[in-house]
Amino acid sequence: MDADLRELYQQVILDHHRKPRNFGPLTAPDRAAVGFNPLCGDRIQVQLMLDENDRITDVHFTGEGCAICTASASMMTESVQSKTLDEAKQLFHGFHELLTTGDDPGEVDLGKLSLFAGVREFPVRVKCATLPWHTLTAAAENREEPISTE
Amino acid sequence: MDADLRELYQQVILDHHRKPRNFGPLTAPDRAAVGFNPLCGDRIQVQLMLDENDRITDVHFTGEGCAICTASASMMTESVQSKTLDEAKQLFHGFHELLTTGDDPGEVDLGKLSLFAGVREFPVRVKCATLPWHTLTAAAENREEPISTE
Amino acid sequence: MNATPSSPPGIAPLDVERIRRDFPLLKRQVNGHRLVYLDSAATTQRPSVVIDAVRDFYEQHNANVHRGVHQLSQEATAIFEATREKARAFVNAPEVAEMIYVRGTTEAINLVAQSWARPRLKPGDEILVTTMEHHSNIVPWQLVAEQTGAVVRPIAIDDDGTLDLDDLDARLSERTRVVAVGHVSNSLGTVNPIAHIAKRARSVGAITVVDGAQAAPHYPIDVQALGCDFYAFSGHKVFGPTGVGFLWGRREWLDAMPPWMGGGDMINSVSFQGSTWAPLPSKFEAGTPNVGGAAGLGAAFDYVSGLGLDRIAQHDHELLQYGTARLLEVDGLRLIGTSPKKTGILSFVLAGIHPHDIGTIVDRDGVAIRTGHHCAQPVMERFGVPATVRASLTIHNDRADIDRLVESLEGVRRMFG
Amino acid sequence: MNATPSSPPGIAPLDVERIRRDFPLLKRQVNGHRLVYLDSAATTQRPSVVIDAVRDFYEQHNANVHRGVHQLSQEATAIFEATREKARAFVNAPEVAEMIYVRGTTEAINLVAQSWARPRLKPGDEILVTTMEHHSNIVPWQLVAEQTGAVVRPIAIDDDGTLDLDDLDARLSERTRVVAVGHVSNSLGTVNPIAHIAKRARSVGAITVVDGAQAAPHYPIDVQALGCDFYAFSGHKVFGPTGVGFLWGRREWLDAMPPWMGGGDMINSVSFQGSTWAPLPSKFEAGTPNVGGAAGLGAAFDYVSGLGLDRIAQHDHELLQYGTARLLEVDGLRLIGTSPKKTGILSFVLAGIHPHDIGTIVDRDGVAIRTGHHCAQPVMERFGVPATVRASLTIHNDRADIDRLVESLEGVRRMFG
Ligand SMILES: Cc1ncc(COP(=O)(O)O)c(C=O)c1O
Ligand SMILES: Cc1ncc(COP(=O)(O)O)c(C=O)c1O
Repeated sequence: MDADLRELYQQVILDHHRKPRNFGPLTAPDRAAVGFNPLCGDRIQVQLMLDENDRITDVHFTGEGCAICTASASMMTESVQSKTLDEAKQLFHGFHELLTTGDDPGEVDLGKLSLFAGVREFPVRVKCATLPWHTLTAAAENREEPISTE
Repeated sequence: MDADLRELYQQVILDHHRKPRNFGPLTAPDRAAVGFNPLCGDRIQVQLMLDENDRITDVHFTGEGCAICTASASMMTESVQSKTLDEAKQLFHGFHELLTTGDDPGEVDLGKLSLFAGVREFPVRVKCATLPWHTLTAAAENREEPISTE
Repeated sequence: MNATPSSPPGIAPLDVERIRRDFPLLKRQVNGHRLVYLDSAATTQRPSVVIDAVRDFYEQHNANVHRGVHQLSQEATAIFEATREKARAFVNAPEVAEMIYVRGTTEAINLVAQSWARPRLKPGDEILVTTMEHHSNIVPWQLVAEQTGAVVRPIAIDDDGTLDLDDLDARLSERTRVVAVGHVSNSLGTVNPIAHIAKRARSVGAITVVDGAQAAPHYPIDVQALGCDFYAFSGHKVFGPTGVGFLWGRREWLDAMPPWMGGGDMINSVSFQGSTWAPLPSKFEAGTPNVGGAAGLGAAFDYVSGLGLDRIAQHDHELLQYGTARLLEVDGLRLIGTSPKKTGILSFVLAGIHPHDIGTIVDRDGVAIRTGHHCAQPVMERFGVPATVRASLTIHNDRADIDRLVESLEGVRRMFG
Repeated sequence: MNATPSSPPGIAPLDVERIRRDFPLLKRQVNGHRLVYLDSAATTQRPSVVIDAVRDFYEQHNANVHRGVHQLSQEATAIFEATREKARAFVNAPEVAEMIYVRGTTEAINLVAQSWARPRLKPGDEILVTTMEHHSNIVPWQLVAEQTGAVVRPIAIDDDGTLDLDDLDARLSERTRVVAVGHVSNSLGTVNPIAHIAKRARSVGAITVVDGAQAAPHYPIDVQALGCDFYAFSGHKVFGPTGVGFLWGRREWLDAMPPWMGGGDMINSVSFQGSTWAPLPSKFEAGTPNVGGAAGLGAAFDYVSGLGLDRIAQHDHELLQYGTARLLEVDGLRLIGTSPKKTGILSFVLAGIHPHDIGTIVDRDGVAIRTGHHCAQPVMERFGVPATVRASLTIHNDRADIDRLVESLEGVRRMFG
């Protein structure tokens, strides 16, 4: 098993895949969106509760995806908890930078999300890691149409 | 100028091209047909006068074509003169054999038509030489639609 | 000689070692391992003879076809038409003029949908499409249905991936105009009984359109024996280049159909008063065709016939049996598509591990397989999986290739442990 | 260096000797003579870099694109998409997603006719088509006119082969929906003022569809400066392989158009309840594309840009002038197409000698030219000739090639005496 693979499928990532956090539907979400990746069949829903300042008070996801997608969704829900939608957007920006360049952009604190740096070595998997975030963005914008990574 | 070319463009053929025989319309033909070769723009009409035994009493052609086509039409009109439609068909059969195999089939007397043996070395020109004959056949069968070598 | 012990008498086994040497790409290392290519159902690799034929065409004979009197154009035309004749022989079509050059199966089926079906279908007419079809044998029918008011209805498949012939019978009626069916399913490997289906279709006055994309590299094809109306296949699935394939259709239909595209070479005459069409096959071949691709495909037909389709089918069958047995040893592995009549396609899922993760991991071991829906989303839905892993077998694969896959899958299992 | 003395300062002349060595086929002898290839307007020859790129693709990277996680598929996808970006740069399109892979110009125009025009045109709507169009920019419009009740009207050309812009203006009206025009005429060499035409078309709310097949190898193309709506060209006319080309279209149109063909890769989701389409460019690219062809075409774009399109245009222009002068020395020769704005296409007839005979005879001297209607029958009608002889010039031609042609024509004259 080579080093790149070990970095991609780190224990933390596999753990989030096996036991995804904030998984399952919210009863009365303020916003929600569906995203899917037609290439591999990943399909997830992200649901949000917001306070009057557009601060995320709760976020859940449901659906089915590969390990990278599920772990990314799970860790995303932890990272954006209590953040404003704008802050979440910035976090996505930094995360995306990390996935495509492998560099931690520094402007935002990615925290545990840095564990996804290994995705860079697997360009076709970038979409798996970003799908939850694209879906979160769509939910924030209250888009009805399912969004797709294609 | 190579030998194959000299054989293709024999003096007799060039002469029939320059001074086509039986060229120009008949006043009241019994049968007629139009044939064309979309590849090179050859377009000719063949007109027939027949007696009660389907014997060709007169045959003319009009139109415009390459040297091979025009000469073939001209020499055809001479060869089929006073022949029955069936005899003309046999002549075409032998002529076609000559063009594609280079051999005089022997069953019918091709006469001057043997001069077209050189066409065999130029397979794309076979259609030029056979167009008048196909048109004659169409006229014999009284086909209205223009026929095409394509 | 890599003889497979169980070869029946009379059919000599393929010499896989030797065949493998015919394919330059198989010499490649991927991530430090000898490449094991198990993705031939997506596209085959090309033997040197095919690659050389393409190069030789461009270096020696390259010209546009049909309309040239010069030497090169005549040579190019001869090569192009020779491949058409080889294609005719490959599917045993009655007439070479019935073989229409297309980009591939997809274009072929769209051609039939637009030129045969669109002018004929009326609201309420039905197009039966099996649930195991590739998208290219579904979507063109959905498009024409929307254009005409016709309806597309699925024919069910059994749990093992066999077509449900009772459901076919139940759905066939006078409203049925088209039955669209794959000869071999690319996601399940199922071989469909085309002759039977075509007969049933004909009994209600419907035509049968066969997607032969996956059959072509595995089986001797005889469109006359099959009794279908159209048969489509892609060159790149039979070791030929990309961008070239054939549609066979019965002359009676092709003659009666309007052109597919307009342009050069498909006309008899063009004027602003109106244009007239060329006879078959030109009527359906507007524009400059893929002549270089045709040159390569001709070599591919020769290569395949040289090996012998009966031997290829035999090899495929034996390897499928071995592969099935080996895969079932893998813990948590579920095969999707276990019909008794199958070609060498092994579609499966592993409990708790997404196909996409499997694809990434086995690729690192130099094993090229495909993961996803294989352009057959209704099949995924039917079997309740988001995607599958698919290993597809061909002439240059052997038991060692399957062993490498199984080994790699064991690694996946350990990693996800 | 084969410097052309009259090169303007600033533009270095092409090194034709060296260029010729790039083309393996030009080493061929035809009928015992060094081949003089003057049929590039039908199809260009391919330089080694293109032939090698195709071979390299098949030997090193061959796989199906887009849907694979394995290494080869990723490489194939990267090559395929890199060529799309090169195509974008080649025509200066704003966005790479607006570049649609097609088989060639013919397919591109049919795509626009069927996907843009067919759903929009109403009875009485008008499609203006210049009299100098190639059949591939006439017949697709006739087909869609027949389907919709729209009318195709010709725009006249002057006696020298220049488009009659007054006639364009006279025919433009609110009924005009489409103006279909070639950037460069393949039978006359005329360069049309696309920017002007597109502006006039837009002023009545019509779109402009440009057939760029003959411009692509000769001129720098800038679709944004041209202001047209669609631009089509073929890879095989720009030194690329056969079976691959591009349609550029404005995103606003492409987004609004229904798919062209249905199948794999052009969908977002497929089910028997209905399917949804992928975004650009995939929506218009159903099925396995010509990936090998795309690999070669990428190399062709590099080759052409390496030489520089301004230098190519300059070379073309000078050779055209020389060729025109030399041909006019031939007794009884009449040039068809003498517009002041032309590319290197020399179409002519010889008094009393049919083009077909000329083609056969000069071929024997190793000179490859085209004879016939060049898929432009309305041009033949316009100029009252059944056919013409056409010599077309490109980067590997020089004055000696033209001298060989003229010499051979003198032989023809002598033979027909
Ligand atoms: C002006 C023009 N338009 C269209 C075409 C058709 O291109 P293709 O045959 O590559 O589709 C050609 C070439 O034959 C051409 O010269
Ligand atoms: C069963 C089946 N049908 C159709 C196709 C489409 O073939 P192509 O992509 O060559 O048009 C494929 C291959 O992708 C296939 O496997």
